[in-house]
Amino acid sequence: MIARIAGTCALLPEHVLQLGRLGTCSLTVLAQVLRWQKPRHFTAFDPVTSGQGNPVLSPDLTLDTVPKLLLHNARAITGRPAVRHKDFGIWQTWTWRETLNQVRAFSIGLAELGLKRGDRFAIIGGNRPRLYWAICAGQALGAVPVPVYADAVAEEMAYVLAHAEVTLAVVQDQEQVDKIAAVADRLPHLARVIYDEPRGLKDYGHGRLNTFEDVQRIGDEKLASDGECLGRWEDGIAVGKGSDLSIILYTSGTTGRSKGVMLTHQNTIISACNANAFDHLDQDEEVIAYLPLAWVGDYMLSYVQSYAAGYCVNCPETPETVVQDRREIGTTYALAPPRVYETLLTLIMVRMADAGALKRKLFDFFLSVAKRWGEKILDGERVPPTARLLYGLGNFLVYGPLKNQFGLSRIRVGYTAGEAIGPEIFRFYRALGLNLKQLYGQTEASVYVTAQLDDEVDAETVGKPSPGVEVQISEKGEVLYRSPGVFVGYYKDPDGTAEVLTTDGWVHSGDAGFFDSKTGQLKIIDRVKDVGRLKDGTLFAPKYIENKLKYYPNIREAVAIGAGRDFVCAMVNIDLTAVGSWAERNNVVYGSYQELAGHPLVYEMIAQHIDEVNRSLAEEEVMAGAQIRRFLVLHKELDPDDGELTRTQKIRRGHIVDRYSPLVEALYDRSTQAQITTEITFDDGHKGAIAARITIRDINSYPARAPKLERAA
Amino acid sequence: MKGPRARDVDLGTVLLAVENVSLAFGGVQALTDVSFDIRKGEIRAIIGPNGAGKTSMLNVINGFYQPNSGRIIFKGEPRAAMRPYAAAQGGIARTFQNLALFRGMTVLDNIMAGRALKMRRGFFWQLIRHGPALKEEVEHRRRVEEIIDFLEIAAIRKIQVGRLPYGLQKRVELGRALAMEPDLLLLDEPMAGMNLEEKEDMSRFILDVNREYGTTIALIEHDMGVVMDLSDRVVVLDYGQKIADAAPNGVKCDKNVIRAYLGEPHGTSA
Amino acid sequence: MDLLYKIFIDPFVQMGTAPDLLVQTLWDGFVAGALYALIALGFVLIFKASGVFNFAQGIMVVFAALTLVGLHERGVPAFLALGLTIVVMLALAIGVERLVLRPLVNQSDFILFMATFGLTYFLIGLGQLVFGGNPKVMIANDLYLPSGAIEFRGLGGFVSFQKIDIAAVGITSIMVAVLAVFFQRTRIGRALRAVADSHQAALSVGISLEQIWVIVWFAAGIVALTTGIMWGARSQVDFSLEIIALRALPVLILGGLTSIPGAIVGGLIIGVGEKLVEFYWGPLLGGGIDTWFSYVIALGFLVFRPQGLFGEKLIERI
Amino acid sequence: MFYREVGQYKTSYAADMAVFPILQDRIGLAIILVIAFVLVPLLGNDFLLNSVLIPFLIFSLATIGLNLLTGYAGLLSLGTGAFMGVGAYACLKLTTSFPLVNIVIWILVSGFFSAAVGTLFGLPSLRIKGFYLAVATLAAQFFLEWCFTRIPWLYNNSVSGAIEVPLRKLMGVPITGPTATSLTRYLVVLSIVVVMTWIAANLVHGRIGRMWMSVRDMDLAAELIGIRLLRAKLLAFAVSSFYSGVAGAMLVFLWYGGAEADVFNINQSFLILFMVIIGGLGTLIGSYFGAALIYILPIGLRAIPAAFGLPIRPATSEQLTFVIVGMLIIIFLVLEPNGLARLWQIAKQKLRVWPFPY
Repeated sequence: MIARIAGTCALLPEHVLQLGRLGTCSLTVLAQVLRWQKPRHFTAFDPVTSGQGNPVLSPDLTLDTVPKLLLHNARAITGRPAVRHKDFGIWQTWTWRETLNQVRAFSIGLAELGLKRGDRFAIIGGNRPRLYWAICAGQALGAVPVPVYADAVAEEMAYVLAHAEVTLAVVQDQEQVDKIAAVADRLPHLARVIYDEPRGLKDYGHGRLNTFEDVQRIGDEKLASDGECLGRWEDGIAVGKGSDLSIILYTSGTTGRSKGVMLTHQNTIISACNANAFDHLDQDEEVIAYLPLAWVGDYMLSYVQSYAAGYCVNCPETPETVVQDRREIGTTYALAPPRVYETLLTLIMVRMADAGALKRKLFDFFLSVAKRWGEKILDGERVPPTARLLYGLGNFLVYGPLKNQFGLSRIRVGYTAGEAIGPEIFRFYRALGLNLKQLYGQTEASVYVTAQLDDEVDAETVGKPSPGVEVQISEKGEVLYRSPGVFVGYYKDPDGTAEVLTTDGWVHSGDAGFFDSKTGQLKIIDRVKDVGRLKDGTLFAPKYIENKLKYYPNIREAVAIGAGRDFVCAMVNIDLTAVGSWAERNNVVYGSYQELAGHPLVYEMIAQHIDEVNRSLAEEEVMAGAQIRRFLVLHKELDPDDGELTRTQKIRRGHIVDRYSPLVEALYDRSTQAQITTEITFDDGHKGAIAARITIRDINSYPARAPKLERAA
Repeated sequence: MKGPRARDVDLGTVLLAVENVSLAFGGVQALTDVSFDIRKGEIRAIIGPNGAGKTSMLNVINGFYQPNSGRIIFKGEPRAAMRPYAAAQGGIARTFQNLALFRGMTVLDNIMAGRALKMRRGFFWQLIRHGPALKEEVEHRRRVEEIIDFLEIAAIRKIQVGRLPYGLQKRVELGRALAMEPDLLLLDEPMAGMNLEEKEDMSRFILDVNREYGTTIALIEHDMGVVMDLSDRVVVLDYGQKIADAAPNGVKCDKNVIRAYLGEPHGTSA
Repeated sequence: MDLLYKIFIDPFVQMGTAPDLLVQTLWDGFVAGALYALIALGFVLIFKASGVFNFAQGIMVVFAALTLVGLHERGVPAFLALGLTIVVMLALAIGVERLVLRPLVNQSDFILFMATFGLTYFLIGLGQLVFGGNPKVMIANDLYLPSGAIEFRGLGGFVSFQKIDIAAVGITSIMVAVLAVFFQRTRIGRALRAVADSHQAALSVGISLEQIWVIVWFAAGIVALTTGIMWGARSQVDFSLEIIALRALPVLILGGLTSIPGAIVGGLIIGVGEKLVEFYWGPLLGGGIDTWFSYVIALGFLVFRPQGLFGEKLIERI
Repeated sequence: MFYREVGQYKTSYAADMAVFPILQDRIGLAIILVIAFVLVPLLGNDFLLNSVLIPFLIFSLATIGLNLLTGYAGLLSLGTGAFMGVGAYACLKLTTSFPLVNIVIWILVSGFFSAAVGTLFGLPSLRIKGFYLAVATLAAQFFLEWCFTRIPWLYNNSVSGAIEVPLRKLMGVPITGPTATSLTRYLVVLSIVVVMTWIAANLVHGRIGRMWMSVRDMDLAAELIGIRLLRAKLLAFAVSSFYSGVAGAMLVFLWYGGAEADVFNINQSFLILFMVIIGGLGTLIGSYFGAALIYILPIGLRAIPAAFGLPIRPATSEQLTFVIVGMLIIIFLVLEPNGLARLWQIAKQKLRVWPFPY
């Protein structure tokens, strides 16, 4: 097996040119490997076979670091676009050759400024080509990039930068520079800050500050003056090995301080290639980069996979214009957390709600058609010709334009990852004919643990083990996995590593799940520690309930409480966009978010939603016992700045429960009103407090009904 | 407003001086024997109660009104009166108290219009809109885009200004003025009718313009806080006469000024 | 040389040698001027009160005259016909206010201007449909308008004053007087003046804009009717009268769109100037120059006083 | 809903500033051109060409001309008819004086004469505005009309006092004069109109267009950003009259084949103005809409009674046309002051955001 890969590698360089479309060496290999091995291999039930199945990359394979991939692309697909950035009103484009030049200049500049192999350097800012280049430039020198969430408040930033002992930071603009300046005293190692946008930084002392251009100029001058420089730089890249540390990603863990996940080039590149091969991604993909750089998903999708497959990454003009920009580009491949799809759905519903009666009827009708037949047609099942006709019509009148509005017309593969998605949301997109699939991944695994094949997509499950991944369910129901993508450990935290990573390479995901007997796919219930039981012992999976709630456009966030208590209660966050426009239509007047949230009519509306959720819960024998008995609507939006959400917008239930303990008590002591004062953090970091008197409502539950069997399918 | 307020650049020589300017409409005396100067690189505030003649002053400076007596020395050359065209060509740009945007045009076109003086390609190239004409358009579009980026209005680039909220329109108007790459920028109540946040933004833009482009700025503003924050020197008008001319702090405690603002029945500071 | 003589010397020689003709011409011009003024008055009334440049004023003249004559043709006694016509004009005023002005309130002046164009076409078409397109004779006698002429011997010849012309001048003067009183003395009149300044002001006087519009358009209608009768009596009633209205536009430029005295003075200047030039210089150019000469006068004026003779000077604010 | 704009991203300003940035629009345009240049000649009969399309195109051009002045530069003119006349008479003089030069060239050149005249009468626009200016342009109308009738030299002293269009050939094919087929004349007119529309589009999308529009929207501000008002206005007059002139020349030489002065009387001016208004101020496509409605509608009206077999005197239908055109104008101003073009825009926008309302 391994021999065969090696064999293929031997005759690669020529291949690449002949194979043309396929991006790079490693990808070619794996593509072939997969073709030999699909489909019966990577099931997790039989570790022996899956063990053999792993197409582990042989160390002698040439392109085992991202900088090497860059050099290769610059040679093999010189003129193809590598990056586009909507800047100054048009899509500025850089080919792979130009990208190489940019990266090289900056990289050598960094070297001149004293960045060495093994150093850590921070990347802070939005999705800008230059920041991606900076990552590669550093890696080319053997230094380790540490991306930080751009919206992190100075506090968090200080922790990460200090913990990673970064010696240099590449940041986007004044905002970030100021944040760093604010905590500079705690960062002894940080010697230099390089910024992309000079705006507003004119009056700053420039001792430790450089512009991106400065550094590139330094690099170019060096290149011009010193003949060997270029050679040395490329040798430096050649020296790099797949086993080298390539990046440290700080996971905003749902509990406690964030940990620095160390990934090697090999980890990421193998996973990337597997993923590319898995969905047959090639140079022609268009991907839009708008998720946080510090999120492993973006690192893989907008960086490693792009370099591996040779496809083009597009950076939007501003965060507000993402939808418009996506529409202009027409992305073909997407990986996003459920939230993105939720907000999109909300947007659709809200905008449709304002449409004329006739249009709405049309929309609703064809939506029902889609719900009925869409998925079947997408999955290639046989449906009556009339249905096909109707769906075709609907596609022309509604689905097509709809997808077009949001730039989804060309999507070949779309993944939802990072968190479980509400099945209804998932089905909605599938029904429109979008090939949306589930993916279960973790930073520790370079994302990919399990993913769904095109022809076995299911709303409730997250798919079978990805190529090269073995999965087990521990006796206490936790998901364990092992793969070439598995991280080498948490930075400066051996204990933490030991807890998660077993000596024989298995990772404790911390998620509870099981393999669905019908589909043979993995099904995730919740975080292991969150799955609880009520006093009477009935199973209680909060996230499961929360997701059901969050399907309603009007509900932005939901927190379900009940572990070790008599019954389940919910705290709900309304969605300002949706409820706001609802209020407009029903001329409900309100002065503030708080006022709107507390409005009796709003409560009425939310109560109905929860009632429906209870009905659906009643239909599942496992969950039937855990129906919501009481709820309240929170007076403020849950916010990462207050530590209520993680930077990836996951709710931190534990933290929220003690933060709002007065409310929680009130929920359980049957009182109908509760007073609370909460401290909030404003965008500029300073703190304030808001007080509110919050109403609590009871809501009736339903007797458990016999489970509908076809629901799983 | 980040960074130190203290100016590292020393305030340059006089860019424009107004000498004994008087202006009257029919019987009404709008300005009486007003003199003051504006130095290169400074932010100069002109304040005063309503109807003190502030706007008339600006109108005289950029040649929209011809003063009855007195003279204006711009860039060292004295003249009895400016002419709008000459003013524009000489590098005086202007925004207006109540917006004077081209409502029928998009944000982009409005700012592009600001490049009118800089675009020279002949009529016959315009007919085919290719070759040099197009090349010129593209060059200037590029510059305009920098301004759009600077003012953070990329998202509304292609929208008709008439449809924009007031605050944004103000910003676009500033953009149009900047497109002229002026040496002297006259701002007539740039923050009138803005909420706090918008005011902060606008202040930042004004400061940045002054810093990044080194543009000299003369602004009329009612919000004292803003004036104190932004300006290097302040001239105070009342009933069309200069009653004070000093640094912000100096003005704050000048008794004439205080009387003008509080004492007189007509004095209302919006 | 010869040409210069023809232009600068000969005409004045003629005036000197034949003063009777001169007086005759002046008189004709004066009368024409009076009627121009009357038309202009119609424009001014409406423009003052509603800011609308009523292009249809001309056709209203024709329409009024046609209605009068047409009704009479259909056997309606003259004065009853006159009454009916007045009613028609009132109806027209109301109709215009309801169907045109009210829906177009706070549209740009330009749009309203265009609307009056539409009105013009509509009236032309309607008038022809109902009363036919062919010329008619004004029922001067039935309205007891004087006919014939008074002749003065002397000045080395004789000058004749058509009685109808005298009547025209007389009626015009009365008309003006009435309007003047109406504007200065009556409550409504003052309201109208207020409107001219600001609509709020008008409302404060307690008269709705709608009412005011109806009133001014009706007034303009009456003025049009009078004009129609006079012109009709002097020549005949047909659609060429519309051109006369266009002829009156220079008067507006001269007098200013908002000034009643301006309209009168302007009217006279144009009228007289036109006739003189036509009579003494016209032949040089092959005649017919009265179609445009008035405009030349007006334009010449404009270049020096853009706001017209009596229009108030506009200070542009920004 | 037909607008599927995904993937239409611009990597250059040239592309972004194109007259038709959206692919679907370009396709639509192409289709229309194919129809106009290929299908119509193949299928069109004499009536369609001669009584509908040729005049429609010519009026469209004249409307574009006036729209440049009134819609873009905001200067109201009531003299269009006269300026068209100047073109026609200039063309007559030129082609009779220099018969050998190709008539098409003369048609275009005659535009320059009316441009010159137009500029002359545009001069007052420096001092006077709005209605005053409108009235001033009437001076041009009446004066020129007078010239057309009173200066025999203009119409070569022909006894009828009318323009008599001589026979002229292009590559052996007669394109003016009695023997010219309607098809050839159609093609000539079409070509000229298409080219001149393209030029107009270039103008209004470029520096000049912005200059005019800024003068229109707020002349004081325009002056203060360094636009020379007089130049801008005169240029508008010149270009506008050029278009009118060419239209006028075509009107006589390629449609009527002979005309008297009163073709260019004030009513002609008004008619064109209506086309501008109904079509929509400040839009080129609107000019076509306006011309179509105002010109073709009456034809339809005359056809209707005939279709029902009702005998209706031409005079009556004439008067009916007046009534209806008049009402149309008012109705349109009430319903959509921005004209047909605005309706078109709205419809297009709806299609673009379909199925959403905005």
